[in-house]
Amino acid sequence: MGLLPAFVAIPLLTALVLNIVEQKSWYTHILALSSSIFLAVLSFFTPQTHGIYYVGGFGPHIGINMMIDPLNRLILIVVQVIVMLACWYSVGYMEHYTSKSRFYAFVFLMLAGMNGIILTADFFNFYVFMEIATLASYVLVSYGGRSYELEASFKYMILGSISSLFMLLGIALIYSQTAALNMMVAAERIDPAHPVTFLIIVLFLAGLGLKSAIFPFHSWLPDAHSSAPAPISAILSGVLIKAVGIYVMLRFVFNFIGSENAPLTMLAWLGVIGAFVGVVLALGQKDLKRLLACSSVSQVGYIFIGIGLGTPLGLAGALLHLISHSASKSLLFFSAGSIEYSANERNITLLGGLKKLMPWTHLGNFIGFSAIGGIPPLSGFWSKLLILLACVSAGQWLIGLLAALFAIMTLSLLPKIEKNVFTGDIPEHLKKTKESPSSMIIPMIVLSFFCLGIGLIYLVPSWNQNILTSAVEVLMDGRWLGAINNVP
Amino acid sequence: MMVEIAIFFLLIFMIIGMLFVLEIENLLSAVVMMGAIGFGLSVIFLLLGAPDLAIVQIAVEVISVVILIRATIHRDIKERADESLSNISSIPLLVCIFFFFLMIYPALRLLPTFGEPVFLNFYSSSVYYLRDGFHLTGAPNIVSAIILDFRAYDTLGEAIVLFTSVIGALSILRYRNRKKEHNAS
Amino acid sequence: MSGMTGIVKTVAEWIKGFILFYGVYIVLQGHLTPGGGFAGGVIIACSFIMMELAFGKQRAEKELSEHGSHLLDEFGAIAILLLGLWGYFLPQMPFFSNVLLEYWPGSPFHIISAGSIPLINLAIGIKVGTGLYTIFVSLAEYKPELQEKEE
Amino acid sequence: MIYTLCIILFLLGLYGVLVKRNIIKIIISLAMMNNAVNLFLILLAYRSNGVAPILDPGMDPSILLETSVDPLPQALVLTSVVIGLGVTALMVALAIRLYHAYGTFDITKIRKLKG
Repeated sequence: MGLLPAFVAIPLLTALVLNIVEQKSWYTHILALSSSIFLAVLSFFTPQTHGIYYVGGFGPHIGINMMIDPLNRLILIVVQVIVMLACWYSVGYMEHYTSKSRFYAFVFLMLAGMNGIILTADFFNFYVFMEIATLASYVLVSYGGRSYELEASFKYMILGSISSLFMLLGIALIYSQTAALNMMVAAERIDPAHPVTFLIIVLFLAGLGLKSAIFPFHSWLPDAHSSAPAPISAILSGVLIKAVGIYVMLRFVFNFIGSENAPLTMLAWLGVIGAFVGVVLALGQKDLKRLLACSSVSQVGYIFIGIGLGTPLGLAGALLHLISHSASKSLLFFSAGSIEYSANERNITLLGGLKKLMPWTHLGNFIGFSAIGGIPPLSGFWSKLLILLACVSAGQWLIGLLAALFAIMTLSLLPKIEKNVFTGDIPEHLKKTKESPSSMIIPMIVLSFFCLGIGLIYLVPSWNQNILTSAVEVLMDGRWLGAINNVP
Repeated sequence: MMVEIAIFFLLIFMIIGMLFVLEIENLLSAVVMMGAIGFGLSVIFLLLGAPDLAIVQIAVEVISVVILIRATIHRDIKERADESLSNISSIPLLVCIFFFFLMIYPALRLLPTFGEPVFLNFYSSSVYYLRDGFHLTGAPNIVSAIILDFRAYDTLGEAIVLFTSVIGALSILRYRNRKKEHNAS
Repeated sequence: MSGMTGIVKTVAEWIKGFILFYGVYIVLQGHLTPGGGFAGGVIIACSFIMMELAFGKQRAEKELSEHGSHLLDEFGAIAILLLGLWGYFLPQMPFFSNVLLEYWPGSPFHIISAGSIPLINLAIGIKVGTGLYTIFVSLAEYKPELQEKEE
Repeated sequence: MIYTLCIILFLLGLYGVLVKRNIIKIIISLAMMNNAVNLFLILLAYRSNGVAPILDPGMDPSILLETSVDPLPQALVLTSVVIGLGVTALMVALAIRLYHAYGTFDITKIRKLKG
């Protein structure tokens, strides 16, 4: 339990120290890398059971608590690992940008915000850390300073602020009903049938839907995620929308108000529409990073299909897809960033023949698209299979059929990229392109192995039990009634 | 009861001010009106027994108005808020917001009665703070005791938000974003 | 912007000390009376911003340079975090516990009382005051002609 | 009734953010939304004829429980006001850069990204 504050304190301390060191010194990289590796290692040593840490020594009725259980331990590990790889990747990639130490400072502020969100058991504390994470992400989206990046950042910021304020109003309404901010205490006192609770649900689902880019609220995502520097796109698509949006949505729907009171079927159908809209948008894109960002909308839709089914199998599929999408989408953004770094070009119609010039990037890209498209031994296959099985076993065969159809459409992104970017003649202006530096290649290789191996989480029974099933059990336990009495 | 009436009129003033902000053409007037609304809010806080907040609110409002005027408007006072054409697209949104309001109106009527705070009905943290806060922390200002002791973790987060926005503003406004050789290549 | 007229400058010269002193007073008395680190910090920032508005950048730099205020801002944030971590490194004390209250409680209704509350208040006052001033200077003194054009 | 007026203020802010084209007005509207939520929290805290939760020397601490307003929302709003200021400052910084990149504050003319 004592480890929990370290996940907030260490990134904050790193960010504060990084902001005062000299701009061009080599120890910027060393400090950022060592800190992120340390956090990633530390996250594996968190306890596997339920636990609560009393910040300031005040119990659930009085002060702020941090909590850990198998669900947020899983998300915590995913976040630390992806951010660590993104830091590693940035060593090479950020050579083209100025003010590197401040860049890392923002990454660590964002990490601290995400860790705070994941670990907190207090509504207002959640709001504060959400603001840290999202403010840092607004700045990072505009980090390149080009006019379209500023524009994307501003639009992202408007919608992000609206969603934050929705949630703040929701928190105020929760306080008006329960006089408590602790999630467990409030869950005990809130009356799900009360009309005010309905208003709270509307406000929270709208706010969290905006943050996680579910279908009607997805318009900001392609702009924001494609404008950011590549490692930041990987963090935003890979973990930020999951930590801020989907994880909190899971907690809110299943543990706070109870799945029987939430419009789960609506979530599933919004997921279906999102999966369709995302993949259609992606097929029409010419900009490589924008294509990946649109495909994120589609994959988030799959996660919401799993959540919306509300069955243990569906939730296991949603969680597995969350992990798998984190790995594969980060890998794809890394490889897109590698192409942008070396060829200085993102438009796929102007690229071509990079297979020979950039073999490692091609490999990473190939594995990433195969994983996201669901080619059998790779991660995306198992997670989508689980979601399809869950659809069938829940009797929602129409959703299952549509999900399978959109999965095939996602797969067609692979030949499109292969044809336009990696095969064919090399255009004149790309003749001198070289492979990216090894600091950018190695994270891609690591993520490729993750993409290959994530299916094992489901296939190895003991891992399945420890990682997926125990996390799903947290959600299937339902509302936190009486949880406060069982606190050790 | 007097307080309630005073707050009612101040709120009406704020709503009229907000309409004024939305519809006026001159940006400078809009920003000054925002300052006036903030002042009204500060008076409401004072009436509602929150002097800490009244001080913070008025100081923050001064700073926001100064920032908005000095940093943005003085650069281009000739630009008027050109809002003539957006009326057609704004009507569906207005209808949506109105229906949203109608939808939530029944819920608003079920909120706790004004003047009877909900914390008295439960064993809530506020009861604890009021009863034992002074003994436990030694700070007579209970709000200070909450933000700096019981919920000091929130205060850390809040300081970090401000820190993020400081270095965010510095890094958004830096003059070189990318290195030269990259632009040339 | 070089500054405003002579009347404004004279008045600003007179009242800057009062505003600053009032801000510091509010910070230090934060745990006893209404106010505290946020309110006092914002008022401190107001006094520097007034100098900047009345006299222009050169004069304000003499009072508190942009770099100096940025460092102080940093210092305030680190101080809050370290005050929180203080308890974390002691045995049997959690993160963000009021460690000083155990060893040096002080007497109620005096400035030195309530353990580490005045210290956190001071750190927040420094942080908020200098942070807002830094934001203001960087916003107001931004010169678009120095901005490098994109390719 | 008072809660309703407060929510109307919130919705007016929302309307301004979604409909207005001038960046400065959008920023002001967001600040107003934040103000409305803050006011809502403080309205929840009020007790009829309540006093501020601050002890004077010589007062018995137990009297606060009988007379004082709810201190917790005040603490929350204190945090939320400063967060709102931070967001506003960051938005103004972005607005300045946007203005010099596009030469206008009109959001409908700031449109290089498609779709």
